[in-house]
Amino acid sequence: MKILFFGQLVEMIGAKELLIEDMTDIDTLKAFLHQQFPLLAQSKYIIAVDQEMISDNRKLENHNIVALMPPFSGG
Amino acid sequence: MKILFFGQLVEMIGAKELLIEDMTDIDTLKAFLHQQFPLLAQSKYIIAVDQEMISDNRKLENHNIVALMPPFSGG
Amino acid sequence: MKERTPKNIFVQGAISSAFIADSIQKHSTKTDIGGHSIFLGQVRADEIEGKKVVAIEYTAYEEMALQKMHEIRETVFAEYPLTCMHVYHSLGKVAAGEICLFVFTSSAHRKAATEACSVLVERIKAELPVWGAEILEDETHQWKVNQ
Amino acid sequence: MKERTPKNIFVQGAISSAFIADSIQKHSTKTDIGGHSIFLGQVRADEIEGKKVVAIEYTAYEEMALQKMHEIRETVFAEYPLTCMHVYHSLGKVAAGEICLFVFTSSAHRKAATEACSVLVERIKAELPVWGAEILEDETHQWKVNQ
Repeated sequence: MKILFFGQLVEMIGAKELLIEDMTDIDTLKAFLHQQFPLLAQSKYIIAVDQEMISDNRKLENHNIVALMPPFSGG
Repeated sequence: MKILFFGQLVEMIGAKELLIEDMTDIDTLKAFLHQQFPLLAQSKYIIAVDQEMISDNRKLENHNIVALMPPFSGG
Repeated sequence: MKERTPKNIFVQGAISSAFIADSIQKHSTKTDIGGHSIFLGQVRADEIEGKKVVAIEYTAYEEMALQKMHEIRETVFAEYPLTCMHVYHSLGKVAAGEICLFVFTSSAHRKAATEACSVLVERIKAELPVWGAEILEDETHQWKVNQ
Repeated sequence: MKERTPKNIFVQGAISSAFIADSIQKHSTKTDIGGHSIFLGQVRADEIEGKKVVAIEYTAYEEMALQKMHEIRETVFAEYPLTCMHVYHSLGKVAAGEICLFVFTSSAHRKAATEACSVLVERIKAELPVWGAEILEDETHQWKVNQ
């Protein structure tokens, strides 16, 4: 599945986008990313799956697009 | 003293300005004007003396400028 | 409170969008501003007893209005942390669809500009000795009533 | 509720005063409008640890932001009797003193336009996935934080 990063997370990860397959749910994905990018674990971000903001764990499939977004600062 | 009229009062009086001497106070002036212009007696207006809005009676002198103003409708 | 001399707020006829743009543009050098709030009054083509309003003709007790506006300006400046405040009101004829009032406030953070702008518009309409005659399509007119 | 398709709100770089003037001018044909409320966000040259902000560079999750803006637009249209609503937000670099946000509401009577404009600005800042990096004079940057 496609993982999108925004704002300061792009600098932290070093990419705007990663392709990671077979993550069964959000918690698994987060654990994986936090292990790969320890700074991410200390960062504030919210998650959207297919553009819908979610707060709890949720099953994922490979066609989902997951976005990790730091606090908004538009305007 | 100078009496100024504004808005619809100009049409009612037929003048923007009248010179009337020796009116001792506001009540005397109003009585005089209401007699001369009976429609004025039925109109809503407020009075300013030398640009200061007043609500009670008040002594007048010939150097005062008295303004009769219908409800404001700017903007 | 800083002393400010009464500024003229009156312009003959409608306020053009070019004038508004120019006024906005002038603030680009004031880099402590974070937000601008603008209110524009536009003449509505209301229908009155089957006849359309084609314009409003404004008159004012100018001297008193400028003095009153000066007082309002001082009070609002004292109450809100504003960088800038500009007010323009038309006199004479303004056609339906044209702008007759332009209130423009600026501040470092948006809240002050937004609140001050609303307060100014309310006070201008309630407290300035200005009168609008609505000119109808048959060339008769009727006096505008606020609210 | 009337269906409206998501409009693009994003413009590359600063929003010019000419663009704003043009947008105002276009409303002169809508003679049922009595009041316009406009909010403009301007980039502040804040000082951060002794270094001046020279610009903000904006990025967004564009697709999601447009969808979210569409929802906000529908909600605000349903709640306030507006004639028009326009929102523009910059992407890319906007220098200090330049305009990065333009929110424009119009209604027959001023209250709806004024209130809707404030609500829109608050919701845009809180709910749109947009990020601003403050570019400092030494070419380093720091990420903007709202409120």
